Amino acid sequence: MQWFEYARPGTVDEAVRLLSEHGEKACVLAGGTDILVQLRGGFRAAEWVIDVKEIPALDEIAWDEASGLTIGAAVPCYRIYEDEDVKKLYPGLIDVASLIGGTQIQGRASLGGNLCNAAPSADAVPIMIALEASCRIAGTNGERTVAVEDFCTAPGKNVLAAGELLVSLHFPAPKANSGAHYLRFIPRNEMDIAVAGAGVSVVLDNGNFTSARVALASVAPTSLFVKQAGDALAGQPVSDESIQRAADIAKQAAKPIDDMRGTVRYRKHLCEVLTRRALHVAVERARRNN
Amino acid sequence: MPRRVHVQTTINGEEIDFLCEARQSLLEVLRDVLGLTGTKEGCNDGNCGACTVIFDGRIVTACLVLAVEAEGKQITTVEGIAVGRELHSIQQCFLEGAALQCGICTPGFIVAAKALLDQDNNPSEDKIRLWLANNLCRCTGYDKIVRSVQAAAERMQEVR
Amino acid sequence: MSEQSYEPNMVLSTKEFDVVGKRPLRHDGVDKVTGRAIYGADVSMAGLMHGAVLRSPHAHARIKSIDTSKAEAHPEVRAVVTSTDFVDPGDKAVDLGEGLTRLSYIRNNVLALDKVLYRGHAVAAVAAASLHDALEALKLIEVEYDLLPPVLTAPDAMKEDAPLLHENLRMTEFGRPTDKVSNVSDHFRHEKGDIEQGFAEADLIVEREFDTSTVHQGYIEPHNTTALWNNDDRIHIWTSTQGPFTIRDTTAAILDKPVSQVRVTPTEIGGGFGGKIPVYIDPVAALLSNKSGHPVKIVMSRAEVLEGTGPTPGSHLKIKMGVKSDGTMMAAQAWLAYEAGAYPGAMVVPGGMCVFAAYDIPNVTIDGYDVVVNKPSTAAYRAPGATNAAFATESVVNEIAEKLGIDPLDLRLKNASKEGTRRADGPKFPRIGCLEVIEAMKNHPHYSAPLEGPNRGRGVAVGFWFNAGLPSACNIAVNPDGTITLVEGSPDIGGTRTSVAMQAAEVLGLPAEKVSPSVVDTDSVGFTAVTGGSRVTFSTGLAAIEAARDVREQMIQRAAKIWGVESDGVEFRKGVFHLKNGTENRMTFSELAAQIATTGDPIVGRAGVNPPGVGGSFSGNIVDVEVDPETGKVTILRFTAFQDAGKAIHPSYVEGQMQGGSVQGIGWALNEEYFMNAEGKMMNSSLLDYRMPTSLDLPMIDTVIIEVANPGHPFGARGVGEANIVPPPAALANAINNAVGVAMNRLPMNPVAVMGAIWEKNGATD
Amino acid sequence: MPIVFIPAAMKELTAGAAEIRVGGSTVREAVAELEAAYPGIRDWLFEDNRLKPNIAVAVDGVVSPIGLLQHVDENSEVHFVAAISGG
Repeated sequence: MQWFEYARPGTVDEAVRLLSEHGEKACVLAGGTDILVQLRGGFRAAEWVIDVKEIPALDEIAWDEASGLTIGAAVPCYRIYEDEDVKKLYPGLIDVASLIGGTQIQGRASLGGNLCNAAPSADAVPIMIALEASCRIAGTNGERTVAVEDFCTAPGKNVLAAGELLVSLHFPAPKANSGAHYLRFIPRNEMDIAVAGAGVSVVLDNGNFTSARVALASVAPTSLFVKQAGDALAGQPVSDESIQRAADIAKQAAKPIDDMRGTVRYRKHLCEVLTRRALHVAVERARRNN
Repeated sequence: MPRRVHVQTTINGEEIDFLCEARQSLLEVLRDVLGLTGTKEGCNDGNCGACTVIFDGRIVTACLVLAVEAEGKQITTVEGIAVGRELHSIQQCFLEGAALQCGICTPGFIVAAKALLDQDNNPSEDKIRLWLANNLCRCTGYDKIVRSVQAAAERMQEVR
Repeated sequence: MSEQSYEPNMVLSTKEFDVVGKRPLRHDGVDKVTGRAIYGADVSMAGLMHGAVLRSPHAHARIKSIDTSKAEAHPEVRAVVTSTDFVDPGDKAVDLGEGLTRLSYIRNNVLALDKVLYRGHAVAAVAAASLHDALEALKLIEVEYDLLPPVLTAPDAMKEDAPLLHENLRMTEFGRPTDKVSNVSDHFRHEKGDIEQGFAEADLIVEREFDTSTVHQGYIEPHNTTALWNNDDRIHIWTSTQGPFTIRDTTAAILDKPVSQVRVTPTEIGGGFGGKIPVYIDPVAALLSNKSGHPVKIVMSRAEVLEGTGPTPGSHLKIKMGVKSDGTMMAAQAWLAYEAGAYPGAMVVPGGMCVFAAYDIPNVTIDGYDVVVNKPSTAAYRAPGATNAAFATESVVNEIAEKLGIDPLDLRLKNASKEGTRRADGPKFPRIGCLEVIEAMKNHPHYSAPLEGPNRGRGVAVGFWFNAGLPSACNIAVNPDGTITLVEGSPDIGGTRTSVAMQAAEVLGLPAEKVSPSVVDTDSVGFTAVTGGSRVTFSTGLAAIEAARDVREQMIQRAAKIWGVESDGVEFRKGVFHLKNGTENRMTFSELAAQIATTGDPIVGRAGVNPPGVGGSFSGNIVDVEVDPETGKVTILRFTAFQDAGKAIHPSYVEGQMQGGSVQGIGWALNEEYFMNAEGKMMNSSLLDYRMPTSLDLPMIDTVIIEVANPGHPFGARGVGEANIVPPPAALANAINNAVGVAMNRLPMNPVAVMGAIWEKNGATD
Repeated sequence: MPIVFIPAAMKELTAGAAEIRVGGSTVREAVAELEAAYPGIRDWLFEDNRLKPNIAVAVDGVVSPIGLLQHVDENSEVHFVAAISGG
C-alpha cells in the first residue's frame, strides 16, 4: 500500500485544521471498511489519513424529543442497532445498520462513512433521505447543514469541500403514525451489494397517507430521491392501488445501468417490487405506532 | 527509514507495544510483526472473515483496521481463546463436531462464535447463521460449524 | 423445520469394524482450533524477502518489451525476474499429475514469454524487503503490449475466423494429430451401438442446449510459496499444495534441474478442491531467491487467485436423448465444448466419460472439444468436468420423466448403470452403487414429505465420479509405549491424517489415538500423488494398511522369537498376540512394543502402493426450493445429499465432504460465475462479488451415506471427495422448474436469469 | 485369447473391426500382435516407446496402474481409455 501518515485528532477543530492543511492529500478514516480497501487497491491516494473516531461529536448518539436524533458520523452500525431509542423510534435505521456488511463490518462501518463514500449502492442513504435526515458539516468557516439527498453529487463524490468534515447526521423526531423501512435486493442473503434498494417513510392519518418519501439505491449515479412517488401518495387512501402507483412511479424514475449485478430491465423491475413491499412494511409500522 | 509509529495495546490479556508503519493493517502486524499467525488472511478486503479478531469487545476483520488504531485497545485473537491448556468449549465442540476440514477459516469462526456466545448463550440457528455470515467457509457447507456452535452454547450453559 | 422426525445424518452401514466407521477426533485438530497450525503464508525465516507478481491488464496481447530497470533501481528491491530468466531446456511432453501437457505451456503460464493470453497472466516479479515495497516496485516495470482481440467462449473460439491464441496449436482429432491450426486442441469421440437406430426406435426424443459459466474452486487460503535457492544449488520450497511431488517435479522441470535438487515441504493447506495442483508461483519464488540470495515468499492476493489461477471450465453442451414410452433409454448423444482457458487441457475428457455414466443406454455417441480461450488456464475442480455434463444430462432426464409422466427416480432406477454395464468409452463398470443411491433417495422421508405453499418445488439429480488410485507411500514405526508413528506424503485437506491413521489402527488393533500421523516433505517419504481424485483415504489408506500389515508380520515374528516358537504359532487378534496351542500366553501390542528394543531390531513397516480397484462413487440430491416470482431469487428450504462411500472410514468427514461438495455445487448453480466484460476483464474478482454461499444462504445439509463395498479395498472404501458436487445444479434446476415452471439451461441460475425465464414464460415485455 | 476393444474413431486402423482377439499374456504383447496385424496402432497409443500419458489401460473394467505390464488372460477385455485423476 502507498505510504501515508496517520493522525488522530481529538476535536472537530483539530480535524478541520488537519484536513484544510493537507487538502486533497488527506482522507478521513472512520470505520475504514471502504477507505482502506480503496487505499490498498490504489483507487484512492492519500498522504494523510485522519482518524476521526475519537472526536466526541462524531462518536455519540443523542436523542431528545425536541430536536430529534443525532448520530455522530463515525458511530459504528452496531451501536446504532443496539441503541434503545433508535430501536424504539427509528426501525428504518435499524434495518440498514443491521444489513450493511456482516457482523464484523458492522463493528466498524458508520452511516457517515456510508454517506461520504457516495456509492450509488449505499444502503444507508435512501432511508436517511426518507427520514428527512440532514448533515452537519464543519469547516474552517464554521458549520453548515445539508439535506442528505443533496450530499452526494456523483459516484464517489460529495459536497464536502477541502477542509470540511461531516460531523453528524440529524433525524427529526418521528411524527405520529409514521413508519419507515429499507428493503434491498441482493442475490445472497448477506455480504452483498444492493442490486436495487428502496428506503421509504410514510405518515398516516385515518386511513390516508399524509405524506410519504421514497428513495432508491443502485439505480442512478447517486441515491435517488423520488419525490414524485411520495407526493403521489399524499392525501391518498392507504390501499394496494395507491401503493402500486407510487411503486410504478419509482420504477419509471430509476435510471440504472447494466452491470455484473443486474440489467437495466431487472433493476427497474426491482424498484417497483421493492418500493411496493417497503411501503407495505412502512404502513404496518406506522399503524403499530398508533 | 520511513517514520514508524509506536503503539501500545493489549493482546490476549498481555500488554504489548510494537512499531509499525501507519499503512500497515492490524492483520499484518499481528502476523508479521508479532508472530500471531493464527489470524489468517483470505481476502484482505473484509469479505471472508478469516482475520476476525475481537477489538474492544466487538468482532472486526483485522485487515480493515490499521495497526495504529490498536492504541489503547483490548484485542483477542484465536491464540487467546483457550484458557491455558484448557480448550474453550467452542474449540472442543469444533473438534468433536468435525466443524473444520482444511481449517483455514477456523480461527475466524472460533473468534466470531465466541463473541456471539459471550453475548447470547442460546442463539437460534438463524441468529448463528446471520452472525457468522461474514465468515466464509468453502469446505464444510457450514452445517457442522452451526451445529458445533449450538453444541458449545449448550455446553456453556451446563457449565454455568 | 422445528421438529425433526428423521435422522439428519444417516449411515446405511453394511459392515462394522473396530476403528473404521467410528468418529475419533482428528489428530491435527487442536493445532487448527488454536491457530497453531502452520499454513504456507505463516512460514517465516531469517532474511525473508517478499515477492509480488506483475500481471497482464489485457486478455490477449503480444509482449513487445519489458523494461525492469526502474524497478531494479528501487532501493528496497532485491531482484526482478521475467520469463527470460528461465533456462530454456526445450519443449517436451510431461505428465505432472493432471495428465499430459507441454512443459512450454506450464512455463509460459508461470511467466508469459511472448504473449499474454488472459488478464491476470503473470509477466514479471520482484522481491523486496517488504510486501508494500514489492507492490510499489511493480508499478515501475514498463511493459509494452500489442493488443490482440480476445475470444472468451468456446463457441466463439471454435469459429473459423476466431482470433488464434496459439499460432502453432494443431488440433488432435480422435487421438491423432492433424494439420488444422485451431483453438480446438482436441476433438474426441466415444461411440457405442448405433445412434441412428437408437433414436429411430425411441418414442420420445428430447434435445437441449446448455451453458455453464467459468467458476472458481474458491478455497479461502490464497496460493503461497516460500523458496530458498541455497548456496549448494539445492532448492527448498515450502508451499500450500495438493501435490508436493507435483510441485517438485514441475518446478524441477521448469528450472531444468534434477528432481533431487528440489525439496518441497507441504505446509498445512487451506483448501484446494483441484485448484492447488498446478504450479504457479513456486518457480518464480525460486528464481527470485536465486537472484537475490534470500529466501522469498510470495502470497497471492484474492484478485490474483481469481484472475491468475485456474478456475474450472465454462462449457457449452448439447444433449439429445431418446426413450421408449415406458422410459427405457434407447439412445443418447452429447456434444461437449469446454473452455480450457489459455492453454489446452479443459476437463472435457472426464466430462465425456461421466456424461451418461449413470445410465445403461445401448446406443451412445459423445463428442468432446477442448477449446482454448482468453481466460485463465483452467484446473481441476472436484469431479472436474462432471458437474457441467450432469447439469445437462440430468436436466434432460428430468424433462423426459415429466413428459412421460414417470417419477424421475423410477425413470433413473429403470435405466441405472450397474455392475457389468458397458460404458460409452468401452469398459464395463465394476461393482458400483448407482442403483443403491437412487433407491436410498426414493426411500428417504424427504422424497415423500409434503411440500406445500406456492412457488415451491422439489428437484432430484444424480452424479458420478470415477475417483483415482495412483501411487502412495507410507512408513510406520512402532514406539516402545505401544503407539505408532505413521509417515505419509498426502497433504491433509479434510481430515485424511485421521482417516488414513484409522486404517492402520484397524489392522493393528489399536485405537486411532495411538497412531501419530505426519505429512512430510518430498525427501522424507516415497512418491505420493496428489491429494485429489478422492484418492487419499483409498490409496494412501491402502498404503497405511499395507505398512501396518508389514508391522503386524514383524510383530508376530518378534512374539514368536520371544516365545521360542515358529511365527505360525502366533496369532494376532484385536490388538493381542496369542500363543496358539492352548497356553495362556498372550501379549498386548503395547507389551510387545515395550520389548522391541531388547529383543532385536526396531520394527518399521513400509509400503508403496499403486492400487487398481478404484471404486467410483455415485451421489444424488433431493432439494426443495422456494422461488420469489417477483425477484427470481431461489431459497433452498431443504437439501439431502446421498453418496456411496463404499465404507465410510470416518463418517463425520464423509458427511463433511458431502456437505461441502453440495454447497459448492449450490454456489455454482445459483450465483458463482466469472463475469467477463467484452475485453476479457473479470468484473467480479473479489469475495464480495464472486458470490460463494454464506452460512445465511443455506439450510442444514442432510446426508445419507450408502455403503456398497468396493471390492478393491479391504474395508470397502470408495473415494468420497468429488461426486457430491455433481448433482446440485441439475437438482436445483429441476426444483426451480417444479416451483415456477421455467426450464433453466444456463448456469448460474441467479435471480436475473430466473426472473428473465419467468418473464419469457409469461410473455412479459417489460 | 484376450479381446482388445478398438474405439470407433480408431476403427479405420483395423479395417472396421471393433473387437479383436489377440495373443499375449501382457498388454504389451497384445499390442505387439495388434501392431503386426494392423500397422499404425502403436503410433496411436505410444509416444517415446511408452504409453502416452493421457492414455490408460483398462483390463476387465479396471484401470491398471502398471499399464503395458498388466497381465491379461484368456477372457480379458482390454480397453484403452483416457487417464484421469480428479480434483
